[in-house]
Order: sequence, then structure tokens, then C-alpha cells
Amino acid sequence: MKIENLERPVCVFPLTSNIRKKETVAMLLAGGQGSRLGALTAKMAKPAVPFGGKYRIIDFALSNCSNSGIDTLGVLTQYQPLELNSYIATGQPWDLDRINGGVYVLPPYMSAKAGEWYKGTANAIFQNINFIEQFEPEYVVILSGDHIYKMDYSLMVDFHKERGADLTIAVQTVPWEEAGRFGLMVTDDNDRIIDFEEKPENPRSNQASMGVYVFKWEILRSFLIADDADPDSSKDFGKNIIPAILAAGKSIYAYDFDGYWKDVGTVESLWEANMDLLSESSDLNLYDADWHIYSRNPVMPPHYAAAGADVSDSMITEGCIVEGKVENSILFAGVVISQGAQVKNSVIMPNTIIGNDSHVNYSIIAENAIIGCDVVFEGGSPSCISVIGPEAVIPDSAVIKEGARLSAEDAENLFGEV
Amino acid sequence: MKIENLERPVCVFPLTSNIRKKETVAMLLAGGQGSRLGALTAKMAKPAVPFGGKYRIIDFALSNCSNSGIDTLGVLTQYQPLELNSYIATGQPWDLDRINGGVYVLPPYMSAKAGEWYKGTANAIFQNINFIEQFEPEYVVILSGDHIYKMDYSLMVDFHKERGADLTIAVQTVPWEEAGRFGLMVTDDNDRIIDFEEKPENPRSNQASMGVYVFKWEILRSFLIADDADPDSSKDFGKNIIPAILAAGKSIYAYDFDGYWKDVGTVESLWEANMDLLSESSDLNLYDADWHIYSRNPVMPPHYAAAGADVSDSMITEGCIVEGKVENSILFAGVVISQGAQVKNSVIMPNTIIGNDSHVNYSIIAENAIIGCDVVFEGGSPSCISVIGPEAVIPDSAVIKEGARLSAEDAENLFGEV
Amino acid sequence: MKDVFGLIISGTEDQELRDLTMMRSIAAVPIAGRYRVIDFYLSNLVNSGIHNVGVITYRNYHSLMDHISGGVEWDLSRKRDGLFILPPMSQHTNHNGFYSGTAEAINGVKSYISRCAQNTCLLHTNCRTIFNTNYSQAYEYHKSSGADITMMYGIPGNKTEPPSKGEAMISVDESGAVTDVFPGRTYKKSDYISMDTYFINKDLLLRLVDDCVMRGGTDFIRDIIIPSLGKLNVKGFYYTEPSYKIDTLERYFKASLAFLDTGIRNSLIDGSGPVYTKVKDEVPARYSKSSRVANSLVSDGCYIEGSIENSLLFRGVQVARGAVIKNCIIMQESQIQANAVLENVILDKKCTILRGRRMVGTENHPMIVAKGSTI
Amino acid sequence: MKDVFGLIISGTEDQELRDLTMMRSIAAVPIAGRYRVIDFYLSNLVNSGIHNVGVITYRNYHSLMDHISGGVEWDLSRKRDGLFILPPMSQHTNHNGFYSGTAEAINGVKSYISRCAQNTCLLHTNCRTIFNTNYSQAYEYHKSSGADITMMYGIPGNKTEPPSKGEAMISVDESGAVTDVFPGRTYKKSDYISMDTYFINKDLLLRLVDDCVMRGGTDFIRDIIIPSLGKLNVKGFYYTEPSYKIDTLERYFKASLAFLDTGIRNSLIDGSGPVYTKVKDEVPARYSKSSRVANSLVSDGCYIEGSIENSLLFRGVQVARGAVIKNCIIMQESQIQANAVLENVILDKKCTILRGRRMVGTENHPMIVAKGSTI
Repeated sequence: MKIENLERPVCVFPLTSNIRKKETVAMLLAGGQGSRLGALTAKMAKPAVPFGGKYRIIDFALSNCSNSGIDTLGVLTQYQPLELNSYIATGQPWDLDRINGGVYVLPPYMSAKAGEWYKGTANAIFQNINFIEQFEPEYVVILSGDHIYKMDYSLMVDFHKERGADLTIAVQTVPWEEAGRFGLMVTDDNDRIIDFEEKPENPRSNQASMGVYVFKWEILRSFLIADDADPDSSKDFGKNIIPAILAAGKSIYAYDFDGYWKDVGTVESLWEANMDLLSESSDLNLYDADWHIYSRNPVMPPHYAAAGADVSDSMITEGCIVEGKVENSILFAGVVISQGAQVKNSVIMPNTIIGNDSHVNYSIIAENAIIGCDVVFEGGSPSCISVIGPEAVIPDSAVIKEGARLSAEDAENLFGEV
Repeated sequence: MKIENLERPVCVFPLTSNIRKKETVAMLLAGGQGSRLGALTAKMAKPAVPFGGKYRIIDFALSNCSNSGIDTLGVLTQYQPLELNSYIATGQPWDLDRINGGVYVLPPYMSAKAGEWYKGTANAIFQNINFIEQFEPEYVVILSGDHIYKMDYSLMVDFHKERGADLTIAVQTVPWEEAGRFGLMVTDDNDRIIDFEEKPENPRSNQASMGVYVFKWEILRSFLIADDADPDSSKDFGKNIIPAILAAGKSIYAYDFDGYWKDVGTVESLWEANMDLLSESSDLNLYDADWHIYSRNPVMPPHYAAAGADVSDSMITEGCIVEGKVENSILFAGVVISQGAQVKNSVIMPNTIIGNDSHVNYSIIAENAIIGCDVVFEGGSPSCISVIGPEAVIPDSAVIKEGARLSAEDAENLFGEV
Repeated sequence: MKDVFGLIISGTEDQELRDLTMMRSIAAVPIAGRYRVIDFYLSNLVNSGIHNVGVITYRNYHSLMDHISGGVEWDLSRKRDGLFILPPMSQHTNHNGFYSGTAEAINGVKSYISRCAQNTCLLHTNCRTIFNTNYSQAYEYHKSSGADITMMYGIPGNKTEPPSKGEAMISVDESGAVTDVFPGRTYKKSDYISMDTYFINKDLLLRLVDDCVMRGGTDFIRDIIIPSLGKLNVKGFYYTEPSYKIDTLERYFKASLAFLDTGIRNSLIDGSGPVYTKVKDEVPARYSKSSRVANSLVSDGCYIEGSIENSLLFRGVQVARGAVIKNCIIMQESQIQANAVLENVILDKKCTILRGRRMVGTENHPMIVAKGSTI
Repeated sequence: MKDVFGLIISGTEDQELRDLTMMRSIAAVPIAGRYRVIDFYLSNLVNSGIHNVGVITYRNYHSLMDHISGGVEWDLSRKRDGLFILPPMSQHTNHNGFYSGTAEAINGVKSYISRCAQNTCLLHTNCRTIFNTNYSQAYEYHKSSGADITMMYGIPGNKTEPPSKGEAMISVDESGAVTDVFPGRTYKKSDYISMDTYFINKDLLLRLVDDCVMRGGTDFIRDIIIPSLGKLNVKGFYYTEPSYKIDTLERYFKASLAFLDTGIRNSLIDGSGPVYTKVKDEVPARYSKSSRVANSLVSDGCYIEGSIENSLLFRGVQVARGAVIKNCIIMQESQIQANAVLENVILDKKCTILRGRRMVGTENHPMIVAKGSTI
């Protein structure tokens, strides 16, 4: 006998699980701080920010994966991952607790040589090449955890296969006047991307990248390795990997997506996306039985609307108690709107209390905050939203200026300890 | 109404889970590289190293927690956590997939200010104070993930409560001649610790610390915070926290544990602990129905012993194929012992193949290795164990010197690519 | 409570609840806007630290099994112990699979009982009481009093009504010993009503049940408890917290509406620990411009355009513009079309009330509409 | 296979397996050293990408439910779809809960079938074949041939024996159409044996079953398939991979021993995908100094001091010093005491063979010892 004739027995699996080959693996970038959301992301990563009464931003990407039949994905975390870790946990709420595949949270780690933080979106994937390799995928889908949209990735993968593309980038047609804010794809008549412009002054295209990519894994792998060796690279998909693939003459296609899609990177866009849920005309429909958006929620009793409650044009979820008036607003679990309080055009995150006779308008109030009695939120408008951070306490009779942004510490400094 | 009268509704839970108060929380230190295990820990943390045919080292601490009724624990990882993450996953094999509590893997993370690796055992706990606080525990048990032992922590917590201790340290009585290798506790007649010596030349005690601590959480918390502020501290339990608590005159008790306990920090001690499973006289009993050691294993068929097999005094698990001779050895899942091969006094880790007519003796061969045909392992003894690393390939007719330590790369350099 | 396991008989002939128990056992009846009756039983056990629970199923147990199977929501999905669904038939019965009485039900699951690692059984012979408790006090009493059997009894919240036919009332002497157990409708010797909840040693239970079945007995109270009075040490533990019987339709209706009281609701839903139930993926409740709501409990998935008062809406209920709902219990996924009027009505799951229809019951005789009806 | 759901009838009257099916349905019979028969069925479905599976239970389904409940091991613990255990009784039957034939069994779970999101049913009318396959080819054939019903048929590995009484044989013409279905023991028109596996449109299945039951029919083959021949487009799909019938004790014995052949074992355990089963926490098998083992499959938890040859040992079997086991199937947790001799014996679970006892069967008539016996 010779060594080359030795054979492993059948049914031999890797140590920890029955991992089998997967055609498609998704990698979800969820490490961003989302610093433009200020106090809302002081203690949690942006994808963990609550949205729409009982969801978090990342629920959309996770539910999209689940509904698209992509059952194997890595979630790349780095900034304040505790909340996100325990939120995702086994992936059960998204039906992603698969034995063969499922969802894996991937923080940065220390190897025999050194420990390295993720230095950029591309570096985060690079550091997890081994994770991806164990599934021997043909295709890798790269997603971002901070967009609100419902998208069937499997259709995009099909498109990618049909075109035999090396890389497919999902694009949205945006109004020409706004195009300059985006990364834009210049395509030929066959949807093939011939050029790429990052926030140009004079746009040649109005097809904006959604940050959703499908790669042939072997192509992505080789470009990640080459990019890592380049000391001048900032290890970013948009700045380095995609330009390099384009320059190498690989076939890159644009996949046009015309559904609802919103980057909730600013307070105003986050507020707007929440309000879109209350709009009859919005494309953002959560009632679609074929495309459930899943989330993890503790069990609470139904919400209670007291005898004097006045509720219109709003979404209210479990555990809330409404004694006052709620108009055109979204209340998350466990929120209390006390007697005489008026909440309009606002988003009130979990377990927050609005005291008696307080008037809240055009605001996002984060979780576990306490707004005292007779507090007044002045003015405000869709382009000027006030934010009260998690755990903040606003004393009785305080006046919150329009567009104020107050973390718990700010509030304490401003009003003293209550 | 005033703000101080505002009340949250009942049944309001934290966002992600129905977390309720826990009397005792355990924190398991699993971040160590275990560099003295060489090639065995090149790609996985020491607690993930396979042990005893179908276990990993960490199974003992995890099973102890589960069997002790401690259902809430954090596992602190840092070095090569991927294997450990997917191994622990939901905690289901150890019955630790609890809704209220359960097992959490806690890697280092980046906060708004900065990202920090765990700088020492104490720093690892310090960085996770928030994690512990959410359970409002009375007691925190600190464990290490790299010892082989069966211990009912609940009895130690009871002892801690009865004594009203601030800190209780589990100790083993060791032979006086070996005492100098350990951290030793000097106690008075009431088991109260009056002094602590780290590896002294002239031991005053033979009670060695097992690295298992029960703290009053408020005490530990305050000492962790003080220690973190000290720039000269090395942030270590043994070097900093315990001496500081002792110096502060807090009540520290020694809890005497006289069961089997082994630190498998060296190749020889790891081999020895494995062999203890084959010894009739050893205290390490895996057949105890009241104290199951749980592990995660893929489903494989029963092992197959061929017509010419010769097996004695050995443990063999699922998925193995035995055609040759196996004596006083432990075979992990999916191992193949080809015709004519002889394996004695050895530990063969998962999915490794021993080629025809090869003779293996006094060795630990890691997972996924291939030992060719007619390979000879020379000599060896309990104090001189050979190690072949994961994925290593040893060509036909190679001779492995006694006590050799070869990683896959070493083997390739030595023998050339096969 | 390490040494206690729970055993729940999830239903017997519960005729008094009429249409609500036609298609399901009483344990699976929806209650309080988003729960099922058994949620209270399971949560009480789990919150008391009991992690081994057997549920004996009855005739139509599809909906019960759908609801509890796996036990994850109650943290009863475990390798050791956990939740066991015990089908009503067993290799030990010679019948066609159904038990006719509570003693027979227990007899059918003797092999489960024998296998339990715990020595004390906390037995619920029915699921017709809504209460929220931690059993540790009662268990301490059971142990310290040296009782063979401890029965929990109390005065339910809806005590102004006379006892119902199927109810067991008990008399207790000064030492706490149970002196008599008698049916509610016969004669009145005390105000104390059995909570159908017992602590009993496992081996004693097995022996009593064996003995009872051998003599042709079928009922736990009639054929086991009553004959034991005076012979065994049977103690009563007085339960002081609020509890509500739901053993008749009227009581079910009143107990449901009691949840609108914030004090009662809080004590029943989180008095000694939270009530857990199965989580569904529903969108938050949505109110339109034209909606009105007062003194009501509304679950996720509801879409309210009409007017609601003093009512409980389970998940996914639609109330169209102009519809008026007052003193009603509207179960999952029912639809109330435009301008329909409902007062003192219980709608079971998936009912449809057509445009402009009007149904009015009275407080003491609510109307009930069977599952899936279109009116 | 997105549009396919699986439906498994887990047992009927399987008298031929005698003691093995006294206490359990055939689906729960232990096989191949660590599996249960249903593991093969579930794994085949899951490995083919089918994630919605209903299992119709039969009389004694405790052990089946213990084994599969939750479905985690087969990755069938899902929010959408997953594994559904369908108790033998249903609100739609008027009987005392048991079905007497396969058509009746399906009739009892019509509500499950109607609720399935998938349009094609992959129906197993029995669990008496061991095979490892991916159904995608058969399904492609079903779709492309335009068949109303596609029956899988083949020539099982133990083909040298004559067909058994309960077996259905089929004739197929050149176009692939099934021309006849006839019982194995009557007359011989072909060598093709039905795999009891069908592809059929969900609505057609419901219609055929309705129609059958209305006319008093009970059996899927006799009362649905045979009357449909010539009227509906019933096609046969020829299955070429190895398969083993286990519908008689002799066949069960031979199929079990076939697993000792490495080629056969590999193809049955990992031919088109791995066979999943419930994981138990067992210590690796332990051999002592005095043990001897040849051509055997040995599971974890075994403790071997004696001698084993040509045998399959399930988990937790103890073989004491001097005991000799040859051509045997020893199920879970059985104990063979010192110097006992067993040859051509099937020991069911938890049997004890006392010191020095001797039991010898023959290859064609193995002895069988019922669960829990002490000999």
C-alpha cells in the first residue's frame, strides 16, 4: 500500500458540525458604528438600532437572507457587538438556526501571529477567508446590515449566473439631482459596468450602488489576497476591491432593483423610513405574507389603551400603555404614554416613558429613557428631528429645543441629575 | 404628576431576551493560546483541543456548569475563537441553550472610545462587567477552560455562602515535593486563607489553587475597577486581584476539592490525562450517569472493526475503521487504522489516517493528519511523547524520532511535499 | 423545587365552555388577548424552578400540541427533563385511547411518572383556573406539615357567583387538615374552592392510582382523594393571591374582561413571574386616522379603523371603518367588516362578521361564535 | 425540490416483523447499529432539499415521537415548514382514532396536506425499505413525463428471495407507464417491486383520497392506485441504487448484516448524503485487554470484554468476559453476561442474557428476544 491510496471513511465530518458544501454564502457587514446617528449608536452598532416598532435595522438583511433561501451567512461585527450578539444568538427568529449552515457572528480575533481589528470592509472579509472556505461556495454575497429594504437575493444570484459575471452589483435608479451623493455605475446596453464613480460632481449615471454584491468566490478571494498585500490600500470594497476588479477587465454587471431601499445613515433618514411605515403610499410593506420580516422579541402582554386614550395613524406594539394621545407615531414595546401626554410624528423606542402632559413632536426617543411631566419638545420638522439617547432622563417642565440631540450624559449635564 | 411617580409597566424586559436576575453567574476563561501544546494549538485555543475520544477540554468545565445547575455563563475568547465559537454555538449539547440565561461567547470588542484586546484574565472580566451586571448576580464563579475535572460548583458556592466569604478559592492538596510548581494557599484552622505564595522555593503549604474562584460580585467588581486604574498592574487574577483582596483584609476561604483534577498544559500531561481514561484505577470516570460529560459530535456510523482487527484496552468512537492493531490507545471519530498498522499507547485525533504497516507508539497525532505506510515512530515513553500536528502528512517509510514535535509545515519542510 | 416535577391534565369533558372546547382542550383556549390557558400553568411551574413537566393530552390536542410542542418558549426544551407531551393513549390502557376521568388519565402515563427523577409530583387535575404564583411557599408547607397530599384551595376573584357544577369545594379544620371535599352545586359548607392543584409523593400517587383503577375508579377526587380523607394526611394550603375560574362560558367572559383592570392584569401576567407564550411574527398593531380605542387590550397584527371599547383583541384582528366593538373578546385573525356592531360577544378564531351585521349579547350571557364562522 | 413536501405513513399492521413492531411502528425499528428506520426516510427527504415533512403516527408511537420530535437532528426544526408529527386521530375521522389502511391514514391528515405551501406530495406509504437517495432525478422525471402519479420501483438488494406477502410488485410498459400492480405472493409477472414511494399532485391526492374514503376504500394501492391505472397517467421511475426490504424478520436480519459490507454500508449511509439520527451522549466504546472483535459494527457506550464476530452492537451494549457473539444484532443497552453464547440472534433493547446461557438461531431463522427480556 502507498499513501496515495489511503482513503478516509465516508461520513466523516468536520469536528464541530456536519458542514456540507454550499453554493452561496452571504457575508453581512455589521461592524459599523454609524456615528451620524449619535446617541442612538453610542452603545450599540448601527445594525442593532431599533426600527419600525418591533424590529432592528439588521432584521431586514437577515430576513432577506432567510426568505431568499440563503441559509449560511457570517455577520461581521466589531463595534459594540454585545447587543448584536445576543440579538442574533442562534438565528432562530429568522429561521437561520440551521444544522448545516446557519448564521455565525464573526468578531475580530487573535491568531498565533497577532490580533487584528477589521481595518476596512474588505479586510473584514479577508480575515474570514477560512470561514468562507469551509463551505466551498461558488458565490459569495456581500451585504450591509444597515439598509431598510426587502430584496430577493436569489434572483440577483440567478442574474449573476445567467450573465456568467465575476461580480454583480445591485443598483437603484436615483433622481439625477441626488446622484452625486452616491457611488454610481456607468453601464453599457447589456448592463455591463464599464465605469464606476464615487460621489462625482458631474454624474455620468444615476444608477447608485446599494452596497449589495454577488461575487464569484474565486475572484473575490484572489482580489482580497492581492489587496491585503497592498500597504496603500484602505481595504475597502468601494475604494479598492471594485476598482481593482474593474481595472482587471473582469465582467461586472449591474442588477437593477426597483423596490423600496433606504440607507438610514442619518437621524432624518431613520425617522423618514419609520414614517414610511405609516404612509399608505409607501412601498415598504410589512404585511407581505410571502416576505415576512422576522425579529426577536420578548413576550409581553397586548398593549393597553386606557379609557382616555386617543390613538390615530400610528403603530403600537406589545407591552405599551397608552393613556394620552398618539398621532402619526411609532411606539416600541413597553412604552408608556401617560395621561395628558401628546406624542406626534415621533418614534419612541422600547421601555421609554413619556410623562403626564408632556408634548413630544418630531422626535426619536431611544430606549429606556424617561421624559418627565410637562416637558415640551419645541417645533421640529421632517428635516429637523430631535433625538434623546438611551437611558436619558429629562426632568419635569424641561424644554427641548427643536433638533436637539441629547445623550443621557448631555441631559444630565444640561439639566442636572434628576 | 411628577417624574418620580412615573412607572414602567410590568412585564417589561430588556430588548433581546427575558433576562431575569441570576444568583450565580460563571465566567469561563477560554482565551489562552496554550503555547506549550505547540502544533496542537496553532489553529485553535487550548480549551478546544480534542480529548478522550469524543470530547474537547472545555467540555469538562461546560458540563460541570450544567450539572451544577449554573445555567448562565460567559465564555471569554480571544485566541483563534472560530473553532470554539462554532463548537459552543447555542450551548445545546450542554443543556445551556436557556432562554433565561444560557451560554454567551464573549470576544474582545470595540467601544466608542477604542477597541481593546483582553490584557489579562482580570481585564477580560473587567471588560465584560456590563455583561455580568445585566443578571444582577450575588456571586460570580471564575473558571478556567483548560482543566480536566468533574466538580460540583454548587457545593463550593454553598460553602462560600455558609462562610459568608468575599472570595473562595478551590484548592487541591498536592505532594509536598511538587508544591513549588503551584500557586499555594496558606490557611488557618478555619480554612481561611492568610497568605498566598506563587511558585515558592520553600513552600509553606501544599494546597494548590485550582484556578476556580467564587467571588461576591460586589467585591470582585470593585477590585476589578480599582485594578484597571492601576497602570502597573498586569491585570491578572493570581498576580493582582487576589493579592489585593488579601491585602485589603477581606475574608478569603480555601475550598478543598479532592477529586480528579489535571491541568493539561503540556503534551505529556495531556497524554497522561487521556491514558487515565484507560486506567481501571483512575478517578476520572466518564460513566457516571449523574455527572455526564457532554460534547458536540456529528452523527457518524458505528465504528467498524474488520475481520483482521486486533483491539485491546482502548477507546474507539464512531466513524472509525480499524483493520490493524490498536492497544492502549484512544481513537477519535473518523480515524482509520489500516491493515497491518499497529497503534500503541497513543491518542489519534479525528479523521486521521494511519497507513498500512505503520507503527505508532507514545504519540499524539492531531486531527486530519495522514500517516503514510510503513512509517515508524521510534521509542518514546510517557515522559517523551511525539506530536504530529493537524493536517500534517507523513510520507511512506518515514521515521519519526521519539519525542518529535511536527506541525504540518515542519513535516513538509522535513520530508518535502507528498 | 429541585425535587418536584409537574403533571398537567390538559382537559376532560369541559362541556360548560361549549364551542370554545369543541375543537380544543381547555388548556388550549385563548385568553387575555394573546395567551392560551396552559401558558399560565407552564409559566407558574417554570417560574417556581420546576423543569420537568408532563402534559397529558386529551381528544383534540392538535392545537395544544401546535402551541406547546418543543417547549422552547417556557425554557422547557432541555436534554435532561423538559416538556413531555403525553398522548392520551398508552400501551397500558386497554381502552380505545381516551381516558374518561382524571385518575384514568394519570394511570395512562404511569411510565412517565416512574421515570421522573424527582420524587414529588405537583399535579394539576384540570386547567380551569387562571392564576400567577410561585409554588415554593406551598411546597414548603407540604414538606414541613408532613402531609401525604397537599391540596391548594382559595377563593377565586369571581367569587360573587355561586360555585359551578363541576367545581370541588373543600372544608379544612384548624390544623389545616382537609375534612371534606364536595361538589359545588350540592350544599354549602365552606367558601373554599379547590385549585385542582396537589402536591403528592410520586410513589404514593402511583400506588393510589393503581389501587383506584383496579377497583374500577376513574376520578381523582371522587375515587382517590375522598376515600383518603381521614386515612392519609391530606392538608390544605390556602392560596391568597387572585385567581379566576374559567370553567363556564360566563366565567371565562368575566375573567377575560378582568384583564382590562391594570391591577388585576399586572398581578396575573407578572405577579410572581412573567407568563410566557409562543411568539408569532406579527407587525405592530396599526391604527388608522379614523380609529377609536378605549379601555382595551390590543395585540400585534391588528389593524384598527373602527371603534373599540372594553374589549380584548387577539393578534391579527381587523376592525374596519365604522365598526363598533364593545365588551367583546375577539380571537385571532377574525375580521369585523365595516359598520358591523358587536356587544358582549366572544368571537372564536378566524370568524368574519359581515358588513353592517349586529350582534348583541348580555354581560351574563355573552354570545359566542364558533371558530371560522361567517356571520 | 422547492415545490415538494414529504408525507410518511410510519406504520400499519406490520405483523411480519413480530416482536420488533409490538411496541413500536416499523419506522422506529432500530437498524444498522445506531439508526432508526425513519432516519433513512427523513435524511433522504432533507438531502433532496425537502424541508416540509409530515409523519403520520400509528398505534404505539411513543418511541417514534421520542426519536423524531422537534426534528432538530434532520434540520427540520423550522419556523416555516419543518417536521410535523400527525397523530393518528383527527377531527375528521369518526373512528376510535386508528386508521386501518394507508388511504384512511392520509384521509386523517387532509388538513395538514391542504395547508402545505408546496404543490407536489412525495408520499411514502410505508417505511419498509432501507435506501439512500436524492429524489431530484425522480422528481424531474415526474415533471417532464407529465405523470399524474409517479411510482418509484426497483429490485432490492435482497432480491434472491421470493417477494413477501405484503409487497406490491409492478409491471411497466416501454413508455414507462405502470400497467399493473399486484401482490408479491400471487403470481409473477415482473421482478419490479414498488418502493412504496410516490410523487403526486397535492390536489389530486386530496381528491383521490376523498373519493376513495367515500366509497368505503381504505388502502392506497388497492383502492386508489389500481383503479387509476389506465385512467390517470401513472408512471414508474426505476430506482437503480441499492435498497433493502425489511418487511419480514428474515429480511430485516439479512439487511442488517449487509451493513457489515463496507461498500454496501457506505452507499446506504452516505450514498447520496449522510443519514442523520438523534445524538446521544455516550462514552466511546471501550475494549478491555481480553476483548476480541472481527467484522463488526460497534457503537459508542459499548463495553467489550468478550468476543464479537459478524455482529452489530447498538449503543451501550455490555459484553462480559468469555461471552461469544456471532452473527447477532444486539440492540441498545442489552447486557451479555460472562460466557454466554449467542449466534444468529436478534436481541431487542435492554435485554439481559445471563451468565453462561446459550442461544443459537439459524441464518434464515434468527431467534428474536423481545425488549427487556431476561434469558
